[in-house]
Amino acid sequence: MLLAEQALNGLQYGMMLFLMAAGLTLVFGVMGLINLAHGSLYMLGAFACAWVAAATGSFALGLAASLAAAAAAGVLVEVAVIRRLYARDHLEQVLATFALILVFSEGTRWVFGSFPLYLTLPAALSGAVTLPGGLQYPLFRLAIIGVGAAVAVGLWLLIARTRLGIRIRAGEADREMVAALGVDIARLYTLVFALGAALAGLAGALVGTIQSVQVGMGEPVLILAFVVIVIGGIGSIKGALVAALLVGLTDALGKALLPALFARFMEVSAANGIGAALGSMLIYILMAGVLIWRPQGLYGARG
Amino acid sequence: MKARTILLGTLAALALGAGAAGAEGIKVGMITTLSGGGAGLGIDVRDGFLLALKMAGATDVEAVIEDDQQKPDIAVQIADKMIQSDQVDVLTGIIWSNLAMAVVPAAVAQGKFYLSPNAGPSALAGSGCDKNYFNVAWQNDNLHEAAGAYANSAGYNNSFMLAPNYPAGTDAITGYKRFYTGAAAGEVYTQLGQTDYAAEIAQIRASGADSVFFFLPGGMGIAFMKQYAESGVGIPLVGPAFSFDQNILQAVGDAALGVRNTSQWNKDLDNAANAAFVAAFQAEYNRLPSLYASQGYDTANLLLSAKAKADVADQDAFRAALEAADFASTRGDFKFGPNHHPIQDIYVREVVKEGDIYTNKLVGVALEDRGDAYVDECKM
Amino acid sequence: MRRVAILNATVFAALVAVALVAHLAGAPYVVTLATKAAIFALAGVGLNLALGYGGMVSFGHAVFFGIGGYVTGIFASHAAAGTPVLTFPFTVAGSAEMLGLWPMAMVVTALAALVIGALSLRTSGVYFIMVTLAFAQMVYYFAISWRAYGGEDGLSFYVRNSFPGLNTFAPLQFFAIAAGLLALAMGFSALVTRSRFGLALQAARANRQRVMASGIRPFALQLTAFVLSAVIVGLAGSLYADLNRFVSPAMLSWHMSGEIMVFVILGGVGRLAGPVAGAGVFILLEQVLGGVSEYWQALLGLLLLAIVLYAPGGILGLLPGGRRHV
Amino acid sequence: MSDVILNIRGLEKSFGALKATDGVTLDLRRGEIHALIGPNGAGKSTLIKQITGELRQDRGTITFEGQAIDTLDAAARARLGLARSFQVSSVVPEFTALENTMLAVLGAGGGVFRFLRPALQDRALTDPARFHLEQAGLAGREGVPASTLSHGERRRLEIAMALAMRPRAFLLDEPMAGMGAEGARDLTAILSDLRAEAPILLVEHDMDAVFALADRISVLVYGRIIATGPVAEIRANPEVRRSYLGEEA
Repeated sequence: MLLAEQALNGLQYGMMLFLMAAGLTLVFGVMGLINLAHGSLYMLGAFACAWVAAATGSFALGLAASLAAAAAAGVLVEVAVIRRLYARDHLEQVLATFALILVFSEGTRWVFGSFPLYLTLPAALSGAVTLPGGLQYPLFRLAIIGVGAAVAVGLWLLIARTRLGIRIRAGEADREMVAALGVDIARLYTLVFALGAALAGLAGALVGTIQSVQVGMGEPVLILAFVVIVIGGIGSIKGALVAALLVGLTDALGKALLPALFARFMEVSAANGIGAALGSMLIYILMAGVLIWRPQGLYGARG
Repeated sequence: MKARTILLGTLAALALGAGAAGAEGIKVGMITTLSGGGAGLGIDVRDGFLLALKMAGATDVEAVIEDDQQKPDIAVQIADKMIQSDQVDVLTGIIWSNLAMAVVPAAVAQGKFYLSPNAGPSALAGSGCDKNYFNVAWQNDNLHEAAGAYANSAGYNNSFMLAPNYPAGTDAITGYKRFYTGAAAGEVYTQLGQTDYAAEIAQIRASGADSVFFFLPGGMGIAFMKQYAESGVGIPLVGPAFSFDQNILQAVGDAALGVRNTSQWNKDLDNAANAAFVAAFQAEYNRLPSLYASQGYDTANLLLSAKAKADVADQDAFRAALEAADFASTRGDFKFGPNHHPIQDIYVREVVKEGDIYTNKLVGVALEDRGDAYVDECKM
Repeated sequence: MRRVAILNATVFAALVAVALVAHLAGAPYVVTLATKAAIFALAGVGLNLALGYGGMVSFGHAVFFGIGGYVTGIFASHAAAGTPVLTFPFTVAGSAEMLGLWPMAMVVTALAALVIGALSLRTSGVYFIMVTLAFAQMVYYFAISWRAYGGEDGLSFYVRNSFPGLNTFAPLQFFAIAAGLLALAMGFSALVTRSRFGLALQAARANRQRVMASGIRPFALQLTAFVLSAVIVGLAGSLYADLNRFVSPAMLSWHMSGEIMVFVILGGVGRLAGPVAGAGVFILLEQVLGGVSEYWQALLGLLLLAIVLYAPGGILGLLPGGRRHV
Repeated sequence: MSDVILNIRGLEKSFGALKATDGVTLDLRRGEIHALIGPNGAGKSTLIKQITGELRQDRGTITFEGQAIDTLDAAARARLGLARSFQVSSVVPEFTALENTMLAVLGAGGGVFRFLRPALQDRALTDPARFHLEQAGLAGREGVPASTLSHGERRRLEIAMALAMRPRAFLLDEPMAGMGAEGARDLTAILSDLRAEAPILLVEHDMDAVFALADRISVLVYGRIIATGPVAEIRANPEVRRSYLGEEA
């Protein structure tokens, strides 16, 4: 029972990471851009949701605001800054987007203050439900799994079935060719960036609802999202999904099982400490392992 | 790092500095966290401290305030600057234990006084204590100890314990167990900065515990309580005040309602000093004061009480004046133990909603005249 | 070439001049700031070897900075407590002598770099950036949970380690040590980049396939450069520990990696004096902007952004004689 | 001692369903220029990459001077004396012509791991490099950054670098690509002289150059060698004419 609940937790955590990683990997795949400021868009989504939900009393409006605000910020940043970085090397992209993190974090603190904001669940989604088998599980976490799955299907449809998707795939394969085909490449890039930003904003709003809405909330998630896309193979949405679930499950199950494992041959509190330490290192060990085995990630095509 | 020298009543200060025998001014260096995620705590300590100076009309106390960005290396460098360039007499302000451990020993070794408004690591209470180090808040274990005592009195005998995997986290669980006499249903260390507690909540659900003790400061606590409330587990929570601080409660909301927590202070503590403080703080800053604000306020008043009795240049006299703790604390009775840490009552509070505001009300006393566990290790 | 040498010397001399003037003017804290700049510059010179000359964008160099710092902190704290650092398999005593601590810090850093580099260099491009970050995060979380040496709280050792003939507590004398090591590292870096090894390394950055076709394995070149780079950063970490008499996991955090990278890029990638100019300007900005606004980091961000967008050669790229030399 | 220096037997390489190299058997003899021709997409580059070690074949063996080199990487094969030039000029653009050639000298001579002595003052590197630049017709251009050399000069620099490898055999991948008629004529003369240094496996599209230089020609179509033989025989081969020369003519 405990194991089943931990597996569900891993699944939910993985879906949340997928929402973050999908945008990141899409932007990298199409534009070749490594965007450290993705976590800032996530934070922005959470703040927008909290602010609008508090002002209007409607969680749904808050969610809509998170999508809109993150997408708008995405467009703004893409046009003002990111656009100039596509032709630059990764080093400059890392530095410029690192600078953007500073601007976003302190800017948000300036607007919203230093204290965490309040954001909570709408009544319809709160509380726990009893699953078949008698397991009690929070409804909202199930909803996140649902949203993650829906986004995964939606992205697949978008990329496999729509004209925009064809252009995205073409952009991944050969940038010059897309331009030669008469696609307005600048608009395509802005669109893809805004899409990625909106997904990050959505993730931020959903996660902010059950965690806390505060400055700097995006950074730990950002690093995990990078771990996910690197394990999955940069540019691959499918890889991001598989890797996100892998990371989510590894993390949840590792933290649950390792202390118990160590407790078999050492004293309990020491085992808890070491287990927890190893548990927090586990996904990085997983990542290093995957890269040593497959330097291009699970589904990666290029470095 | 921002250098903002705050001169209160500049002209008066000049006049006093020129004349009045024995009333030399004092220069205080405040190193605290004013930017980044932990800024809320530092801002409260600063505001409480400055409020006390203002209310006392202390025109000859010059405060140099700098932001440590919650980084120990920055804190050390600011301390060096304040000692070398600003030549302060007294240092204060640090919020975090790790920053205090980096700054305090070197500062007191250089003959400066340090008054801690928040952090109270065990090393500085025990073997690393110093005659020039005074803690005005608590020894780190205190509130956890009180939580353990409360758990006994509430009849809990199978507690699940949860804290981040870092020294203050292990200290928290040690402190809880020092007084708690029941069994351990589980003892879990989480990653520092972790914000998803689904896995831990699953373990709590499966553990068969009758109570959950947790120490998760800042955003970690907000996340935990919201998720715990959603999970439908419903085992009673108990913890130290840090996760139920005035600033944080508004972000937690209903999820915290009814939770019992331990604190050496609350805004409804019935004494004159506290009533004056709460009213003045609300008037000045337009928000309810927090635990940290009260600690900053008490720190300033302790300093003022010592200054009234002795010149800071006469270290022995000034130290004796600090030891006397002859000031009206917002906590009511307050005195220092032999290791310069407080001996004070620690209360049990409950989270309530007053109108639209979430806050705490006192429900009882957990420990009376509590000192700390390390006092015997201190050789001064 | 000549103009480049003059520029390098000028930048270094400016740093020394700041410290001297501050000392004479009775502003010891400014000397301390100059020391901090020199130490960060040293770390930057180290990273530059991997990043600028070797083309390895490591986002995990804080791990070496931190290891250098921790080795120093651990040995110094054991020396203060009079206990051995190791009793098995052989006894290692603590030390409070910089001349003993530096080699120790450098050897441990080199071993760490050998392992991390050998594994990370199996990848390239973005994967390399991320895998180096992952290794740094691993060590960071390890340090946080390592209670024997303070974990998250860090480790204080109260007394600066000693150097024969100098009083390391005097700001100017400690600055002299840091500046001296910085000059040595810059000299070493200048020689290495012009040597046979440097020729092959820079070729490997620009055209890996060509280097292979010339019968040289880029892996060995890059791993060697990675280790050399790490050793210099480790030495900087050791000095930084001494500057603060304190080490903590913050030295290992990804923010630290980012900052070291900022010093290099701000000053100018692949330029000898780039990290010196970068670290100096960074600390100056921190002081100046910090006085302007509580939200100074936002201003710093905007400034960095401007540098990347409009002055990709960094500060030195804006100066005459600053053209990147190969 | 065998007359054959490079011996390729039954080489196969597939990319998914595409057989890029389909049972290629080929040899290079001492003193000869062996030209490899074939239409675009015939798999010439894939074959060259398997010989140099940049790609690993699925099946088949490669022997160089009697030694199986299948398990060696590109750097090891280069050190054995298998020197290559690239189809698209692949020099280090920010290096000067001299520095580029020094790199090749360094690779052939070893001693890479020397850290302190300036390479530009190291006569053991600079003297041979200058000599080979002159050999390739680049005397006087030593100090020019490769990025500012003309296209033809860069092709020559490729040759100089191959020479500096102290080669036992050359693999030249379209050395004439993109050169004007005059440049091609000059280079033809240089390549003709190279034959004295070491045998050449020459991949080339310029048929005038191939017919002028080659001792033998192999024709590669869809990953298979459809004919190998002296120039006259290949010219006369009807299958070659149909499948290849016909298009080209």
